[in-house]
Amino acid sequence: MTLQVTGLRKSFGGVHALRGVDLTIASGEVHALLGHNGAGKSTLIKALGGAFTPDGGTIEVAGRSYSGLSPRQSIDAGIAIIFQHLSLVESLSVVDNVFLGQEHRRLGVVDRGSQRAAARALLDRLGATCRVDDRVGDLPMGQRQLVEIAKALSRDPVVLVLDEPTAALSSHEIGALERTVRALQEQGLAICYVTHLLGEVERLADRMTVLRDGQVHVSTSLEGRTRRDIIEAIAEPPTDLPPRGPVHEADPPQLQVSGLSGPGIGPIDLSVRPGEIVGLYGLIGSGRTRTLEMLFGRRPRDGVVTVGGRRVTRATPRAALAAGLALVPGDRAGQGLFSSLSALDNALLPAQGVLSAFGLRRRRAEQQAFERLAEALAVHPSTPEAPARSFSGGNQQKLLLGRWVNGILPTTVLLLDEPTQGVDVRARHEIYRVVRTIASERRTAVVFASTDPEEIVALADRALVMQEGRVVGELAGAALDEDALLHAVHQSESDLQEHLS
Amino acid sequence: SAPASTKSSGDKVAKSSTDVDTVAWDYPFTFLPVYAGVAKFAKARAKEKGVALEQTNDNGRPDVQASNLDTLIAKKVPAIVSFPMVFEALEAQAAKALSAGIIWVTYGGTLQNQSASITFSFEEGGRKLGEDAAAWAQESLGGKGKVAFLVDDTIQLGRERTAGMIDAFTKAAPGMEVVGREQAIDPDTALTKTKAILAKHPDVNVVLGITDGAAFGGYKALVEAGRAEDDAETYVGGQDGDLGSLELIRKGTFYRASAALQLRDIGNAVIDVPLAVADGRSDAEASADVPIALVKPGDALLDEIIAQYG
Amino acid sequence: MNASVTPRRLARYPLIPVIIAMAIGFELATGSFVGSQNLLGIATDSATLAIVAVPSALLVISGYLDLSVGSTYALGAVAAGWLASEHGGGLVGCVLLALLAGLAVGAVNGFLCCVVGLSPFIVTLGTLTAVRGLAQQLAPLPLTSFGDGFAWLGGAKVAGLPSPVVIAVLVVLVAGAVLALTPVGRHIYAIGVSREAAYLSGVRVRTVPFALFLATGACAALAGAIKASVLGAVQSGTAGTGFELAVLTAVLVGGVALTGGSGTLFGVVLGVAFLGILQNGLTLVGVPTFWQQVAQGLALVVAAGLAYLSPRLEALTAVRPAAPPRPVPVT
Amino acid sequence: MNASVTPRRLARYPLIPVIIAMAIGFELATGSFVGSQNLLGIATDSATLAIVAVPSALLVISGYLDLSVGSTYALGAVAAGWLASEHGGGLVGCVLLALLAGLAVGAVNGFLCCVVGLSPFIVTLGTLTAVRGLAQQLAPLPLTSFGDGFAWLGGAKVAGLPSPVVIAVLVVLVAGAVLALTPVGRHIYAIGVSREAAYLSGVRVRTVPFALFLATGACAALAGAIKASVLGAVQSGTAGTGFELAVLTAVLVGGVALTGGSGTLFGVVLGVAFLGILQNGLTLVGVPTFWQQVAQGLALVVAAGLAYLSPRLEALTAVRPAAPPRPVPVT
Ligand SMILES: Nc1ncnc2c1ncn2[C@@H]1O[C@H](COP(=O)(O)OP(=O)(O)OP(=O)(O)O)[C@@H](O)[C@H]1O
Ligand SMILES: Nc1ncnc2c1ncn2[C@@H]1O[C@H](COP(=O)(O)OP(=O)(O)OP(=O)(O)O)[C@@H](O)[C@H]1O
Ligand SMILES: [Mg+2]
Ligand SMILES: [Mg+2]
Repeated sequence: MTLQVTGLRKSFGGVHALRGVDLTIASGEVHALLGHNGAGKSTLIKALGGAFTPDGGTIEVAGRSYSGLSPRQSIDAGIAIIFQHLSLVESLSVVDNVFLGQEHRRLGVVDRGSQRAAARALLDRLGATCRVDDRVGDLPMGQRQLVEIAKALSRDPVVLVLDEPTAALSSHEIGALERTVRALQEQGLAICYVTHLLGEVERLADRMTVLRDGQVHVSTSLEGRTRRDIIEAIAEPPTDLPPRGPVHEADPPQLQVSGLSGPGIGPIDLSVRPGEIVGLYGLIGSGRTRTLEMLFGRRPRDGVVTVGGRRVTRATPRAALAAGLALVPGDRAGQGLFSSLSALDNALLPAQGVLSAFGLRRRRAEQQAFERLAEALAVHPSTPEAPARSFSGGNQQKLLLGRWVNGILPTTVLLLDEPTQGVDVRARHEIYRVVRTIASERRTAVVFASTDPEEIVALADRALVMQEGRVVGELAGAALDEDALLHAVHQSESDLQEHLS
Repeated sequence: SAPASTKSSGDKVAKSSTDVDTVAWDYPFTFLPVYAGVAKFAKARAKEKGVALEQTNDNGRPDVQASNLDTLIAKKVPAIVSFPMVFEALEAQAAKALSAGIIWVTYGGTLQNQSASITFSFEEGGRKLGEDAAAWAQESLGGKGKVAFLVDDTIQLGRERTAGMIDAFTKAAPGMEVVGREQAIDPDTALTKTKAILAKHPDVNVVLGITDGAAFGGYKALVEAGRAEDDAETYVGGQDGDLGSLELIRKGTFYRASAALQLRDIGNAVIDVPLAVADGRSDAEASADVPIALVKPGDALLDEIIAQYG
Repeated sequence: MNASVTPRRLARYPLIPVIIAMAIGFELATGSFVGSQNLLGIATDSATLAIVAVPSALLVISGYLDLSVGSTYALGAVAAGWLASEHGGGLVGCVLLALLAGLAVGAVNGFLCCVVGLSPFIVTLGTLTAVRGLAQQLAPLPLTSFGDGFAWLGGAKVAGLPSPVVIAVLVVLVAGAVLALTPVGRHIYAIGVSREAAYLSGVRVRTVPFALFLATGACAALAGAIKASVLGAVQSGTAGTGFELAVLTAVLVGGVALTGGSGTLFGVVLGVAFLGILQNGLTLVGVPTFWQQVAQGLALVVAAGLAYLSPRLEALTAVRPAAPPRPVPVT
Repeated sequence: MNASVTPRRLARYPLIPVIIAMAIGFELATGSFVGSQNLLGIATDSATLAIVAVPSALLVISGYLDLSVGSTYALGAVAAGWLASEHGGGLVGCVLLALLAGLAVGAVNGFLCCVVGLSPFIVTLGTLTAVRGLAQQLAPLPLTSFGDGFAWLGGAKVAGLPSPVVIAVLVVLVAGAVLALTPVGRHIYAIGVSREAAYLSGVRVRTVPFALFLATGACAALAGAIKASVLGAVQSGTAGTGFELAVLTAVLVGGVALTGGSGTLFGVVLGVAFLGILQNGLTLVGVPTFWQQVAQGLALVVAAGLAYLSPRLEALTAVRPAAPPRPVPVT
């Protein structure tokens, strides 16, 4: 056994993140580590990487047993980890990041030549297009993720752990990553793979271990298992989504965009009716985020944006909000959440002004609004004073949704960027349900961007395919399925298959 | 416990010097070397007289000084000797102290409310130095040459010294060209500023400092610029009577004079004046005026002050 | 504010036991610490610090910083003192002129830091230097002989309390109300936690800190004017020197993080009290000058240690969060 | 380092044109700015600032901060001066004693900030106060009359250059080599950007900043000893007062971000030069004291403005990044 974790325990204050977890991964095996948000997957992985010392249990790597590891011990033992929240240093170059802490030295001095060559080789193998001297902070998320993977591989590991490595990757890059994982598996590495995307589990994994609330719920071979089996192991099976609301052709468009353009974007024309859900699909870097941000006034723009028949002249978030537009940004940590503020503050910050009387906040009204919202969106825990950072990813996302759809603010057009990134299968389903309900009951027009074709198909009434900042195709009704979406952005089906196999 | 403390204050009012067991000396410029010099003698005198000497830490801030005095008054120390950063600002504290039965001795000047004072004229020190330098310039340079002043415009005593020094010099040596007037009280700053002045006027003849520290820095700058240590056409002078400066004067360098405070006399006065007040002396009888003497090479006083540093 | 002393509150504000310990220690050592005259003296002396530390704390919570307060204090003192001594200005005129001067400095800082977006540290270090020069240029000589009107500002008693204390209490109450009761209070925290997220939520991320710069400038100048009135004299070269560090120390020791987004006004008031009591106690005990400095330095280190311990103690005393719902197992 | 002046380099270091403009302006105004004596004088005076600003900059890049340098400077001066004047200490002894004193302060700061994890701002503000008190306690009276051995430290000429300048150049070169060539240099940046990421990468996130605290302490004390040797005197109460702010100003004006993770030593050297030239020029021109302060304050604001413009200018002069690979369209 290359990696054997026995009885691992860890608690943070009163939260028991791990309650005696066992995990065994043999060399040459791809082992999927699954579980709902907050199940303890990342905690387990951080213990392997030496981010903290476990409260109890042992970690055995390549025959040696540890009760706790420092990062250096972990690296020396041959564990390489791709952390969920990237452990890259933004202001350093790609090559400096890849070799951070493990620099090639000659006479005590960094051997740049050798590092650059090695980094180039690794990046090529992963299909990364960035250059070794690029600042990591300037790279799009997908490339950063590949740098992170290159960094892990540069250490010649015996155990490779990937914590949601594909959350920010496009299907093209996912294909390259999956091929790399296969190759490493054949070289005899023990691979632990964490993901919420079950397609990846089916394609890659040999075995799976499912955590629930810090305990192992199931550990089994994947031989002969169906997707439904996997979902049921992770959480209770989701109920069906509410039906799509009707979209009336007669309604005047709620959001009307013409000639929207900016650096590298557009011109884009777009019209969304009340109650309609439009998905923006494209590869990473195709300009979906920038389009949404321009609509919301976060970036300067040219062109005409009309909401409910009235033109939004100033390109600022305040003007957009006043007009009824709202954006749930894709970068939850950087642009959305106030991590140290309470759940109530996070959900109601812009509504507090509306709820207040004579310039003073009305606590009772806020409490009630929060209770209503927590119930409608099934936010858990529903404690208003808990800091947002103590919520799981899915619940954080619900707080951000609730910031705009709480019945207090006049949101008529909801813009969502990657609304379920890093969210577990159940919470994802709940978010779909919430978005559907908002659209059908409140007649809100919704535009969302996603990299996951499954998500577009599940949620959108109509999909726009984006490429290089423009809309290059439109799919709706029966024509909207995953194959068609993939087809629209990739050269051909066979090309895609080649990527995936 | 408030009434108790009022009662004890009644007991504490000094009827004679034997009732004064503590003298609180409040000196705001604790970063100046003069402070340590006076403190040394005051401590020795306090020991001699069997009283405790307490000191404050005002950090050169008038509001902190006022706070600390409030504290001393609340504590009912029997005697306070205070050097006001701004004299008018402490009238209230002085009055409060007096009405609490505390002996208040003003240091470095006088207040309306006080038991007595210890004075030494800052203006006079500056004037003596200015006059001496001017006389030297008339004699050695024929009244023609360049002078730079290292001054202090930030605090009252600095401004008085500055005014005395510059007025006396320019009046007595009107032919001298003033090529610099820079803020500097410590050697470090003075070195930098004098060097800059020398870059433009390499032939500066006279550098007068608001403190001996400043003049010392000016002296160093001249030496660094290649001036011989005993150059006949150069005059540097300062104020306070710091040991390093006095030694340069004794050595016969162009550091020619210092308006020296008599540290021992002042230090003794810090203890003696409040004790005299306690023994019933009036303001006029108890107060001490310590003259500032300009010390120059060959003066007996020069050796005496150097010896005081021990 | 709930005033009961719970373990959780003690963990959150570890300065409380420290202040109590200091008070007991100084009382035992000197017998004259506890006493209305001494305590009122501490309060009066600390009032100006509190008046400036409070708006400064809001500024730090919102992620900014104002170092120029030491010189704005001097400018306010000079402005009020000049009007009072040279033109016989009365209470209202002097206070208004000081506030105007403070608002002007605040507006410059606010414009450069919030609107243009320059580094608050460097900008306000710059205005600290420049405004000091200006104040000295305006009033090179000490200003004295103020009329009775202006003397009232610092010398009056309201309900038995000295007016500086009353003003400080008002400042604390107003700022506390803004922070706790108004939406802007939440915006101040939100901007400090994540300016970007606040911007995207429609918060006025320029206006709010700009207003706090104005408030800080105005309060600093007011504090200067109050002290000028108390002392009856102003010296532009020394008034408020080093005050900016005292203010920042009170704010940080009071548990406000320099990185923004966290801290409470109650903590800041404790920080001010801590510094005031320390200064008073050291003088009371009669610690020699240089050792007082050493002690003050060590006290800061201790305060840093407390700030470090506080969240750890809080975690220990935390109410256990409810366990997350367990999904019903299927298999 | 490539010394050619490209538009990109100018955009990155906007202090270069400013310094050139200042030099031309001061030369035109006084006719005595450019001249080997004056320039060498500026270099000598700025040398001590550079010696401390360089390790301080590394500390700030790694996300920490040392405010205690002003007092460590005094302690170093007192230690060396005491040995030289009271015990006839020679060059080596004096320098070693000063370094030892500086290392001791650095070790205390480093232990509290890096190992225990207290706030560097409060801790080093505390040691700033405490160490000043210690230095004054150790040497209340000025120290003078040093022997020739110790005088050599500040007064010698090496290859025609004054020894302080030579030492400063050595410090810059060593620190520059560490930063640019060694793994530790990368680690310093990495810790400053993300201590967590660096830790997980196996970087010694305690040892490296601890070593930088030691280096800063040692360099501050060495700078104090050098200045003591140059002056031939030490005043413990005034030596290095306000030096911590001068150092921080040089570091920040030189383009190092207070948030850590960015900045270059070349920028810091420019920052030191900027301050030195400004001080020298204002004195040369004979600007009155108070206006000098105003000008220095404004210069800081201008420097903040330049730091703000720099990345924007850089973006304009940037070599266009290669276009991302175009996916071949299907439809
Ligand atoms: N540093 C921490 N302090 C306090 N609680 C923590 C900390 N890290 C994790 N937790 C808690 O531990 C539990 C497990 O979190 P963990 O990040 O391991 O979940 P996960 O399975 O990786 O979830 P996800 O799929 O959302 O990434 C959660 O309840 C989380 O809130
Ligand atoms: N062609 C371009 N012109 C200008 N900026 C670009 C261009 N391509 C990428 N960028 C920059 O890349 C960053 C965003 O890249 P990212 O790939 O994360 O989002 P996006 O381009 O909106 O694509 P998507 O959200 O569809 O993945 C922006 O900061 C943008 O400035
Ligand atoms: Mg996770
Ligand atoms: Mg995107």
